[in-house]
Amino acid sequence: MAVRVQSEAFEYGAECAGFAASVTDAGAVVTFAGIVRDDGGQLREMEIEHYPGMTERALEAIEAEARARWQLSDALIIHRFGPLSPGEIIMMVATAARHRADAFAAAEFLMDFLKSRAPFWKKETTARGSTGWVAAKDEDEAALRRW
Amino acid sequence: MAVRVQSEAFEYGAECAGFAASVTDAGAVVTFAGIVRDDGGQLREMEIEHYPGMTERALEAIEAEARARWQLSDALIIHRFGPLSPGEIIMMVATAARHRADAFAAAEFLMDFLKSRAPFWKKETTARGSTGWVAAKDEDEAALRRW
Amino acid sequence: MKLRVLYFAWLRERIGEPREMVETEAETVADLVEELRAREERYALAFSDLASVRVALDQELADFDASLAGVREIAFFPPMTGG
Amino acid sequence: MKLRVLYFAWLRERIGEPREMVETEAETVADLVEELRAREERYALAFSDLASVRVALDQELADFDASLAGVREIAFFPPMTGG
Repeated sequence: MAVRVQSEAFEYGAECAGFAASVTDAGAVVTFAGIVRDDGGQLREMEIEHYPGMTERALEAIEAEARARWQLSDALIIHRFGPLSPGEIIMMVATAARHRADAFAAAEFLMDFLKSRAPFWKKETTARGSTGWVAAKDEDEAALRRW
Repeated sequence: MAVRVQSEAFEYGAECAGFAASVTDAGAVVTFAGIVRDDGGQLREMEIEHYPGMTERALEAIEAEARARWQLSDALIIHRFGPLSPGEIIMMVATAARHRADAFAAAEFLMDFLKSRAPFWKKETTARGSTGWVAAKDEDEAALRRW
Repeated sequence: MKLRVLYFAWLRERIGEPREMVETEAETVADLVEELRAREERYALAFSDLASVRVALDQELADFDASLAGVREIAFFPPMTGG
Repeated sequence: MKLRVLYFAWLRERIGEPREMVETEAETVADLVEELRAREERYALAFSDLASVRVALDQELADFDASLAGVREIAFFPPMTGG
Protein backbone atom coordinates (compact mmCIF):
# COMPACT_ATOMS: atom_id res chain seq x y z
CA MET A 1 0.00 0.00 0.00
CA ALA A 2 1.53 3.29 -1.00
CA VAL A 3 0.58 6.88 -1.72
CA ARG A 4 2.99 9.21 -3.49
CA VAL A 5 2.46 12.91 -4.24
CA GLN A 6 5.25 14.39 -6.33
CA SER A 7 6.11 17.02 -8.91
CA GLU A 8 8.50 14.74 -10.84
CA ALA A 9 7.28 12.63 -13.71
CA PHE A 10 7.02 8.90 -12.98
CA GLU A 11 7.35 5.98 -15.33
CA TYR A 12 3.87 4.61 -15.72
CA GLY A 13 4.96 1.36 -17.39
CA ALA A 14 7.66 0.67 -14.80
CA GLU A 15 5.18 1.40 -11.99
CA CYS A 16 2.63 -1.01 -13.50
CA ALA A 17 5.25 -3.73 -13.91
CA GLY A 18 6.69 -3.20 -10.43
CA PHE A 19 3.26 -3.24 -8.86
CA ALA A 20 2.18 -6.43 -10.65
CA ALA A 21 5.47 -8.16 -9.82
CA SER A 22 5.31 -7.25 -6.12
CA VAL A 23 1.82 -8.49 -5.32
CA THR A 24 1.30 -11.91 -3.86
CA ASP A 25 -1.87 -13.96 -3.88
CA ALA A 26 -3.42 -11.75 -6.55
CA GLY A 27 -5.00 -12.94 -9.77
CA ALA A 28 -6.06 -9.51 -11.00
CA VAL A 29 -4.34 -6.16 -11.35
CA VAL A 30 -6.18 -3.05 -12.54
CA THR A 31 -4.45 0.23 -13.29
CA PHE A 32 -5.80 3.62 -14.21
CA ALA A 33 -3.75 6.47 -15.67
CA GLY A 34 -4.98 10.02 -16.10
CA ILE A 35 -3.47 11.88 -19.04
CA VAL A 36 -3.47 15.62 -19.78
CA ARG A 37 -5.83 15.70 -22.76
CA ASP A 38 -4.72 17.70 -25.73
CA ASP A 39 -8.20 18.95 -26.64
CA GLY A 40 -7.38 19.63 -30.23
CA GLY A 41 -4.16 21.54 -29.66
CA GLN A 42 -5.94 24.22 -27.60
CA LEU A 43 -4.04 23.45 -24.40
CA ARG A 44 -0.51 24.67 -23.75
CA GLU A 45 -0.07 23.69 -20.11
CA MET A 46 -1.90 22.31 -17.14
CA GLU A 47 -0.80 23.37 -13.67
CA ILE A 48 -1.85 21.25 -10.72
CA GLU A 49 -2.05 22.94 -7.33
CA HIS A 50 -2.47 20.88 -4.20
CA TYR A 51 -2.61 21.19 -0.42
CA PRO A 52 0.59 19.61 0.92
CA GLY A 53 -0.11 17.56 4.00
CA MET A 54 -3.84 17.29 3.49
CA THR A 55 -3.33 15.67 0.08
CA GLU A 56 -1.39 12.74 1.53
CA ARG A 57 -3.87 12.36 4.39
CA ALA A 58 -6.85 12.40 2.03
CA LEU A 59 -5.31 9.85 -0.33
CA GLU A 60 -4.33 7.56 2.53
CA ALA A 61 -7.85 7.77 3.95
CA ILE A 62 -9.37 6.94 0.56
CA GLU A 63 -7.01 4.01 0.15
CA ALA A 64 -7.81 2.73 3.65
CA GLU A 65 -11.52 2.93 2.85
CA ALA A 66 -10.97 0.90 -0.34
CA ARG A 67 -9.07 -1.73 1.63
CA ALA A 68 -11.91 -1.91 4.15
CA ARG A 69 -14.51 -2.42 1.42
CA TRP A 70 -12.73 -4.91 -0.85
CA GLN A 71 -10.29 -7.77 -0.45
CA LEU A 72 -7.18 -6.15 -1.87
CA SER A 73 -3.71 -7.61 -2.02
CA ASP A 74 -2.26 -4.17 -2.64
CA ALA A 75 -3.05 -0.64 -3.84
CA LEU A 76 -1.01 2.26 -5.16
CA ILE A 77 -1.79 5.92 -5.79
CA ILE A 78 0.66 8.32 -7.46
CA HIS A 79 -0.39 11.91 -8.21
CA ARG A 80 1.74 14.68 -9.65
CA PHE A 81 1.49 18.41 -9.02
CA GLY A 82 3.03 21.43 -10.73
CA PRO A 83 3.13 22.21 -14.46
CA LEU A 84 2.26 19.46 -16.95
CA SER A 85 2.17 19.36 -20.74
CA PRO A 86 -0.53 17.81 -22.93
CA GLY A 87 -0.01 14.07 -23.21
CA GLU A 88 1.77 13.80 -19.86
CA ILE A 89 0.51 11.37 -17.26
CA ILE A 90 -1.01 13.22 -14.29
CA MET A 91 -1.59 10.36 -11.96
CA MET A 92 -2.23 6.65 -11.63
CA VAL A 93 -3.87 4.19 -9.33
CA ALA A 94 -3.32 0.44 -9.23
CA THR A 95 -5.20 -2.25 -7.36
CA ALA A 96 -4.54 -5.97 -6.96
CA ALA A 97 -6.97 -8.60 -5.74
CA ARG A 98 -7.65 -12.31 -5.96
CA HIS A 99 -10.65 -11.65 -8.18
CA ARG A 100 -11.12 -9.09 -10.91
CA ALA A 101 -14.42 -7.69 -9.65
CA ASP A 102 -12.71 -6.44 -6.47
CA ALA A 103 -9.76 -4.98 -8.34
CA PHE A 104 -12.02 -3.13 -10.80
CA ALA A 105 -14.41 -1.83 -8.15
CA ALA A 106 -11.62 -0.63 -5.88
CA ALA A 107 -9.84 1.17 -8.74
CA GLU A 108 -13.04 2.97 -9.74
CA PHE A 109 -13.75 3.84 -6.13
CA LEU A 110 -10.25 5.26 -5.66
CA MET A 111 -10.66 7.39 -8.78
CA ASP A 112 -14.12 8.65 -7.87
CA PHE A 113 -13.04 9.71 -4.40
CA LEU A 114 -9.69 11.06 -5.47
CA LYS A 115 -11.41 13.26 -8.10
CA SER A 116 -13.72 15.01 -5.66
CA ARG A 117 -12.20 14.52 -2.21
CA ALA A 118 -8.45 14.92 -2.59
CA PRO A 119 -7.26 18.56 -2.60
CA PHE A 120 -6.00 19.03 -6.14
CA TRP A 121 -6.99 21.84 -8.51
CA LYS A 122 -6.23 22.10 -12.20
CA LYS A 123 -5.50 25.33 -14.02
CA GLU A 124 -5.28 25.35 -17.79
CA THR A 125 -3.31 27.72 -19.99
CA THR A 126 -4.44 27.68 -23.61
CA ALA A 127 -2.25 28.04 -26.67
CA ARG A 128 -3.39 31.67 -26.83
CA GLY A 129 -2.24 32.31 -23.28
CA SER A 130 -5.54 32.61 -21.45
CA THR A 131 -5.84 30.76 -18.18
CA GLY A 132 -8.71 29.26 -16.24
CA TRP A 133 -9.39 26.90 -13.39
CA VAL A 134 -11.02 23.62 -14.40
CA ALA A 135 -14.53 23.50 -12.94
CA ALA A 136 -15.65 20.47 -10.95
CA LYS A 137 -18.17 18.37 -12.83
CA ASP A 138 -21.58 17.47 -11.44
CA GLU A 139 -21.04 13.97 -12.81
CA ASP A 140 -17.92 13.57 -10.64
CA GLU A 141 -19.87 14.46 -7.53
CA ALA A 142 -22.67 12.15 -8.67
CA ALA A 143 -20.17 9.32 -9.17
CA LEU A 144 -19.52 9.28 -5.40
CA ARG A 145 -23.10 8.43 -4.60
CA ARG A 146 -22.95 4.96 -6.11
CA TRP A 147 -20.53 3.73 -3.44
CA MET B 1 -6.89 -1.48 -31.83
CA ALA B 2 -5.03 -4.74 -31.57
CA VAL B 3 -5.52 -8.36 -30.54
CA ARG B 4 -2.54 -10.63 -29.93
CA VAL B 5 -2.66 -14.33 -29.06
CA GLN B 6 0.77 -15.74 -28.32
CA SER B 7 2.68 -18.35 -26.35
CA GLU B 8 5.61 -16.03 -25.57
CA ALA B 9 5.64 -13.92 -22.45
CA PHE B 10 5.04 -10.21 -22.98
CA GLU B 11 6.28 -7.26 -20.98
CA TYR B 12 3.23 -5.98 -19.16
CA GLY B 13 4.86 -2.69 -18.09
CA ALA B 14 6.22 -1.95 -21.55
CA GLU B 15 2.82 -2.75 -23.09
CA CYS B 16 1.08 -0.39 -20.64
CA ALA B 17 3.57 2.40 -21.35
CA GLY B 18 3.45 1.90 -25.10
CA PHE B 19 -0.34 1.85 -25.11
CA ALA B 20 -0.63 5.03 -23.03
CA ALA B 21 1.98 6.80 -25.15
CA SER B 22 0.33 5.88 -28.44
CA VAL B 23 -3.22 7.05 -27.73
CA THR B 24 -4.36 10.46 -28.83
CA ASP B 25 -7.28 12.45 -27.46
CA ALA B 26 -7.54 10.22 -24.40
CA GLY B 27 -7.66 11.39 -20.80
CA ALA B 28 -8.04 7.95 -19.26
CA VAL B 29 -6.26 4.63 -19.67
CA VAL B 30 -7.38 1.50 -17.84
CA THR B 31 -5.43 -1.75 -17.89
CA PHE B 32 -6.20 -5.17 -16.51
CA ALA B 33 -3.68 -7.97 -16.05
CA GLY B 34 -4.55 -11.54 -15.18
CA ILE B 35 -1.93 -13.36 -13.13
CA VAL B 36 -1.55 -17.10 -12.47
CA ARG B 37 -2.45 -17.21 -8.78
CA ASP B 38 -0.15 -19.17 -6.57
CA ASP B 39 -2.94 -20.50 -4.30
CA GLY B 40 -0.67 -21.14 -1.36
CA GLY B 41 2.05 -22.97 -3.23
CA GLN B 42 -0.37 -25.70 -4.39
CA LEU B 43 0.01 -24.92 -8.08
CA ARG B 44 2.97 -26.05 -10.14
CA GLU B 45 1.84 -25.08 -13.63
CA MET B 46 -1.10 -23.76 -15.57
CA GLU B 47 -1.52 -24.81 -19.19
CA ILE B 48 -3.74 -22.72 -21.41
CA GLU B 49 -5.28 -24.42 -24.41
CA HIS B 50 -7.00 -22.38 -27.09
CA TYR B 51 -8.69 -22.72 -30.48
CA PRO B 52 -6.38 -21.08 -33.02
CA GLY B 53 -8.32 -19.03 -35.50
CA MET B 54 -11.52 -18.85 -33.50
CA THR B 55 -9.67 -17.21 -30.59
CA GLU B 56 -8.56 -14.24 -32.69
CA ARG B 57 -12.02 -13.93 -34.28
CA ALA B 58 -13.74 -14.00 -30.89
CA LEU B 59 -11.41 -11.42 -29.37
CA GLU B 60 -11.76 -9.12 -32.37
CA ALA B 61 -15.54 -9.40 -32.20
CA ILE B 62 -15.53 -8.60 -28.47
CA GLU B 63 -13.27 -5.62 -29.07
CA ALA B 64 -15.47 -4.37 -31.92
CA GLU B 65 -18.50 -4.66 -29.63
CA ALA B 66 -16.74 -2.60 -26.96
CA ARG B 67 -15.86 0.07 -29.52
CA ALA B 68 -19.49 0.19 -30.64
CA ARG B 69 -20.73 0.65 -27.08
CA TRP B 70 -18.23 3.18 -25.74
CA GLN B 71 -16.24 6.09 -27.10
CA LEU B 72 -12.79 4.53 -27.10
CA SER B 73 -9.59 6.06 -28.41
CA ASP B 74 -7.96 2.66 -28.48
CA ALA B 75 -8.09 -0.88 -27.07
CA LEU B 76 -5.64 -3.74 -26.74
CA ILE B 77 -6.01 -7.42 -25.85
CA ILE B 78 -3.05 -9.76 -25.36
CA HIS B 79 -3.61 -13.37 -24.25
CA ARG B 80 -1.03 -16.09 -23.85
CA PHE B 81 -1.44 -19.83 -24.34
CA GLY B 82 0.72 -22.80 -23.43
CA PRO B 83 2.37 -23.58 -20.09
CA LEU B 84 2.57 -20.83 -17.45
CA SER B 85 4.05 -20.74 -13.97
CA PRO B 86 2.49 -19.21 -10.83
CA GLY B 87 3.01 -15.46 -10.79
CA GLU B 88 3.23 -15.18 -14.58
CA ILE B 89 0.94 -12.78 -16.41
CA ILE B 90 -1.63 -14.68 -18.47
CA MET B 91 -3.19 -11.81 -20.35
CA MET B 92 -3.98 -8.13 -20.35
CA VAL B 93 -6.47 -5.71 -21.74
CA ALA B 94 -6.09 -1.96 -22.04
CA THR B 95 -8.63 0.70 -22.98
CA ALA B 96 -8.27 4.42 -23.59
CA ALA B 97 -11.04 7.00 -23.68
CA ARG B 98 -11.63 10.70 -23.17
CA HIS B 99 -13.43 9.98 -19.91
CA ARG B 100 -12.68 7.44 -17.23
CA ALA B 101 -16.17 5.96 -17.03
CA ASP B 102 -15.92 4.74 -20.63
CA ALA B 103 -12.42 3.34 -20.15
CA PHE B 104 -13.42 1.45 -16.99
CA ALA B 105 -16.68 0.10 -18.41
CA ALA B 106 -15.05 -1.05 -21.64
CA ALA B 107 -12.20 -2.80 -19.80
CA GLU B 108 -14.65 -4.67 -17.55
CA PHE B 109 -16.79 -5.56 -20.54
CA LEU B 110 -13.77 -6.91 -22.45
CA MET B 111 -12.81 -9.03 -19.44
CA ASP B 112 -16.31 -10.38 -18.82
CA PHE B 113 -16.75 -11.42 -22.44
CA LEU B 114 -13.23 -12.70 -22.88
CA LYS B 115 -13.65 -14.93 -19.79
CA SER B 116 -16.73 -16.73 -21.03
CA ARG B 117 -16.81 -16.22 -24.81
CA ALA B 118 -13.23 -16.55 -26.03
CA PRO B 119 -12.08 -20.16 -26.53
CA PHE B 120 -9.45 -20.60 -23.84
CA TRP B 121 -9.30 -23.41 -21.30
CA LYS B 122 -7.09 -23.65 -18.26
CA LYS B 123 -5.58 -26.85 -16.93
CA GLU B 124 -3.83 -26.87 -13.58
CA THR B 125 -1.08 -29.17 -12.40
CA THR B 126 -0.61 -29.15 -8.65
CA ALA B 127 2.67 -29.45 -6.78
CA ARG B 128 1.77 -33.11 -6.17
CA GLY B 129 1.35 -33.74 -9.88
CA SER B 130 -2.41 -34.10 -10.18
CA THR B 131 -4.08 -32.28 -13.04
CA GLY B 132 -7.53 -30.85 -13.59
CA TRP B 133 -9.39 -28.50 -15.89
CA VAL B 134 -10.49 -25.28 -14.27
CA ALA B 135 -14.30 -25.21 -14.14
CA ALA B 136 -16.19 -22.21 -15.46
CA LYS B 137 -17.74 -20.15 -12.68
CA ASP B 138 -21.42 -19.31 -12.52
CA GLU B 139 -20.43 -15.78 -11.49
CA ASP B 140 -18.53 -15.35 -14.75
CA GLU B 141 -21.57 -16.29 -16.77
CA ALA B 142 -23.68 -14.03 -14.55
CA ALA B 143 -21.25 -11.15 -15.13
CA LEU B 144 -22.23 -11.11 -18.82
CA ARG B 145 -25.83 -10.33 -18.04
CA ARG B 146 -25.14 -6.87 -16.72
CA TRP B 147 -24.09 -5.59 -20.15
CA MET C 1 -21.05 -34.28 -46.25
CA LYS C 2 -17.58 -34.28 -44.76
CA LEU C 3 -17.13 -32.26 -41.58
CA ARG C 4 -13.95 -31.32 -39.80
CA VAL C 5 -14.65 -31.96 -36.12
CA LEU C 6 -12.44 -30.45 -33.40
CA TYR C 7 -12.32 -31.24 -29.68
CA PHE C 8 -10.75 -29.13 -26.94
CA ALA C 9 -9.78 -29.49 -23.29
CA TRP C 10 -11.39 -32.45 -21.51
CA LEU C 11 -13.52 -33.30 -24.56
CA ARG C 12 -10.30 -33.74 -26.50
CA GLU C 13 -8.87 -35.89 -23.71
CA ARG C 14 -11.94 -38.11 -23.41
CA ILE C 15 -12.22 -38.63 -27.16
CA GLY C 16 -8.48 -39.12 -27.44
CA GLU C 17 -7.81 -36.94 -30.45
CA PRO C 18 -7.92 -33.24 -31.22
CA ARG C 19 -9.61 -33.50 -34.62
CA GLU C 20 -11.06 -35.85 -37.17
CA MET C 21 -12.97 -35.82 -40.42
CA VAL C 22 -16.52 -37.13 -40.06
CA GLU C 23 -18.79 -38.26 -42.89
CA THR C 24 -22.34 -37.50 -41.82
CA GLU C 25 -25.83 -36.68 -43.02
CA ALA C 26 -26.75 -35.06 -39.68
CA GLU C 27 -28.91 -31.98 -40.14
CA THR C 28 -28.22 -30.32 -36.80
CA VAL C 29 -25.51 -30.25 -34.17
CA ALA C 30 -27.72 -32.37 -31.92
CA ASP C 31 -28.11 -34.99 -34.68
CA LEU C 32 -24.34 -35.16 -35.08
CA VAL C 33 -23.85 -35.54 -31.33
CA GLU C 34 -26.31 -38.47 -31.37
CA GLU C 35 -24.38 -40.15 -34.20
CA LEU C 36 -21.08 -39.72 -32.38
CA ARG C 37 -22.50 -40.97 -29.08
CA ALA C 38 -23.74 -44.13 -30.77
CA ARG C 39 -20.34 -44.78 -32.31
CA GLU C 40 -18.13 -45.62 -29.36
CA GLU C 41 -18.01 -45.49 -25.59
CA ARG C 42 -15.46 -42.63 -25.53
CA TYR C 43 -17.88 -40.40 -27.46
CA ALA C 44 -20.77 -41.37 -25.21
CA LEU C 45 -18.60 -40.42 -22.24
CA ALA C 46 -17.47 -37.11 -23.73
CA PHE C 47 -21.04 -36.12 -24.58
CA SER C 48 -22.71 -37.53 -21.45
CA ASP C 49 -23.53 -34.10 -20.04
CA LEU C 50 -24.39 -31.65 -22.80
CA ALA C 51 -24.97 -28.84 -20.28
CA SER C 52 -21.19 -28.62 -20.01
CA VAL C 53 -20.48 -28.81 -23.73
CA ARG C 54 -20.26 -25.76 -25.99
CA VAL C 55 -20.22 -25.84 -29.76
CA ALA C 56 -18.84 -23.59 -32.50
CA LEU C 57 -19.72 -23.79 -36.20
CA ASP C 58 -17.01 -22.42 -38.48
CA GLN C 59 -15.51 -20.70 -35.43
CA GLU C 60 -18.70 -18.98 -34.23
CA LEU C 61 -20.52 -20.06 -31.07
CA ALA C 62 -23.76 -21.90 -31.89
CA ASP C 63 -26.58 -23.86 -30.28
CA PHE C 64 -27.22 -27.60 -30.41
CA ASP C 65 -30.25 -27.09 -32.62
CA ALA C 66 -28.26 -25.10 -35.19
CA SER C 67 -28.27 -26.42 -38.77
CA LEU C 68 -25.11 -27.96 -40.23
CA ALA C 69 -25.97 -26.84 -43.76
CA GLY C 70 -22.87 -25.37 -45.38
CA VAL C 71 -20.75 -25.88 -42.26
CA ARG C 72 -17.17 -27.08 -42.79
CA GLU C 73 -15.76 -27.04 -39.27
CA ILE C 74 -17.47 -27.88 -36.00
CA ALA C 75 -15.81 -27.71 -32.59
CA PHE C 76 -16.88 -29.13 -29.23
CA PHE C 77 -15.44 -27.85 -25.95
CA PRO C 78 -16.24 -27.17 -22.30
CA PRO C 79 -17.34 -23.73 -21.04
CA MET C 80 -14.48 -21.32 -21.60
CA THR C 81 -12.17 -20.22 -18.80
CA GLY C 82 -9.81 -17.60 -20.23
CA GLY C 83 -8.65 -14.34 -18.72
CA MET D 1 -7.51 32.71 19.11
CA LYS D 2 -4.97 32.73 16.31
CA LEU D 3 -5.83 30.69 13.23
CA ARG D 4 -3.65 29.78 10.30
CA VAL D 5 -5.85 30.36 7.22
CA LEU D 6 -4.94 28.89 3.83
CA TYR D 7 -6.40 29.65 0.40
CA PHE D 8 -6.06 27.57 -2.74
CA ALA D 9 -6.70 27.93 -6.48
CA TRP D 10 -8.97 30.86 -7.42
CA LEU D 11 -9.66 31.68 -3.77
CA ARG D 12 -5.94 32.19 -3.34
CA GLU D 13 -5.83 34.33 -6.46
CA ARG D 14 -8.80 36.49 -5.43
CA ILE D 15 -7.49 37.03 -1.93
CA GLY D 16 -3.99 37.60 -3.23
CA GLU D 17 -2.08 35.46 -0.77
CA PRO D 18 -1.79 31.75 -0.04
CA ARG D 19 -1.92 31.99 3.76
CA GLU D 20 -2.22 34.35 6.68
CA MET D 21 -2.59 34.31 10.45
CA VAL D 22 -6.00 35.54 11.59
CA GLU D 23 -6.91 36.65 15.10
CA THR D 24 -10.57 35.83 15.63
CA GLU D 25 -13.23 34.95 18.17
CA ALA D 26 -15.44 33.29 15.52
CA GLU D 27 -17.14 30.17 16.82
CA THR D 28 -17.87 28.49 13.50
CA VAL D 29 -16.51 28.46 9.97
CA ALA D 30 -19.50 30.52 8.86
CA ASP D 31 -18.75 33.14 11.53
CA LEU D 32 -15.16 33.40 10.32
CA VAL D 33 -16.28 33.77 6.71
CA GLU D 34 -18.58 36.63 7.78
CA GLU D 35 -15.68 38.35 9.53
CA LEU D 36 -13.40 37.99 6.51
CA ARG D 37 -16.10 39.19 4.09
CA ALA D 38 -16.58 42.34 6.17
CA ARG D 39 -12.85 43.06 6.14
CA GLU D 40 -12.07 43.93 2.55
CA GLU D 41 -13.56 43.76 -0.92
CA ARG D 42 -11.20 40.97 -2.05
CA TYR D 43 -12.55 38.68 0.69
CA ALA D 44 -16.14 39.61 -0.13
CA LEU D 45 -15.39 38.68 -3.75
CA ALA D 46 -13.67 35.41 -2.86
CA PHE D 47 -16.54 34.35 -0.60
CA SER D 48 -19.39 35.71 -2.75
CA ASP D 49 -20.67 32.23 -3.69
CA LEU D 50 -20.25 29.79 -0.84
CA ALA D 51 -21.78 26.96 -2.90
CA SER D 52 -18.44 26.80 -4.72
CA VAL D 53 -16.24 27.04 -1.63
CA ARG D 54 -15.04 24.02 0.33
CA VAL D 55 -13.43 24.10 3.74
CA ALA D 56 -11.00 21.90 5.66
CA LEU D 57 -10.28 22.10 9.39
CA ASP D 58 -6.84 20.81 10.33
CA GLN D 59 -6.70 19.11 6.92
CA GLU D 60 -10.05 17.31 7.16
CA LEU D 61 -13.06 18.34 5.05
CA ALA D 62 -15.70 20.11 7.15
CA ASP D 63 -18.97 22.02 6.86
CA PHE D 64 -19.57 25.76 7.26
CA ASP D 65 -21.40 25.19 10.52
CA ALA D 66 -18.48 23.27 12.05
CA SER D 67 -17.01 24.62 15.30
CA LEU D 68 -13.57 26.22 15.29
CA ALA D 69 -12.85 25.13 18.87
CA GLY D 70 -9.33 23.71 19.05
CA VAL D 71 -8.72 24.23 15.34
CA ARG D 72 -5.27 25.48 14.32
CA GLU D 73 -5.45 25.46 10.54
CA ILE D 74 -8.38 26.25 8.27
CA ALA D 75 -8.28 26.08 4.49
CA PHE D 76 -10.68 27.45 1.87
CA PHE D 77 -10.70 26.21 -1.71
CA PRO D 78 -12.94 25.47 -4.70
CA PRO D 79 -14.40 22.01 -5.41
CA MET D 80 -11.53 19.64 -6.09
CA THR D 81 -10.56 18.57 -9.61
CA GLY D 82 -7.77 16.01 -9.30
CA GLY D 83 -7.28 12.77 -11.12
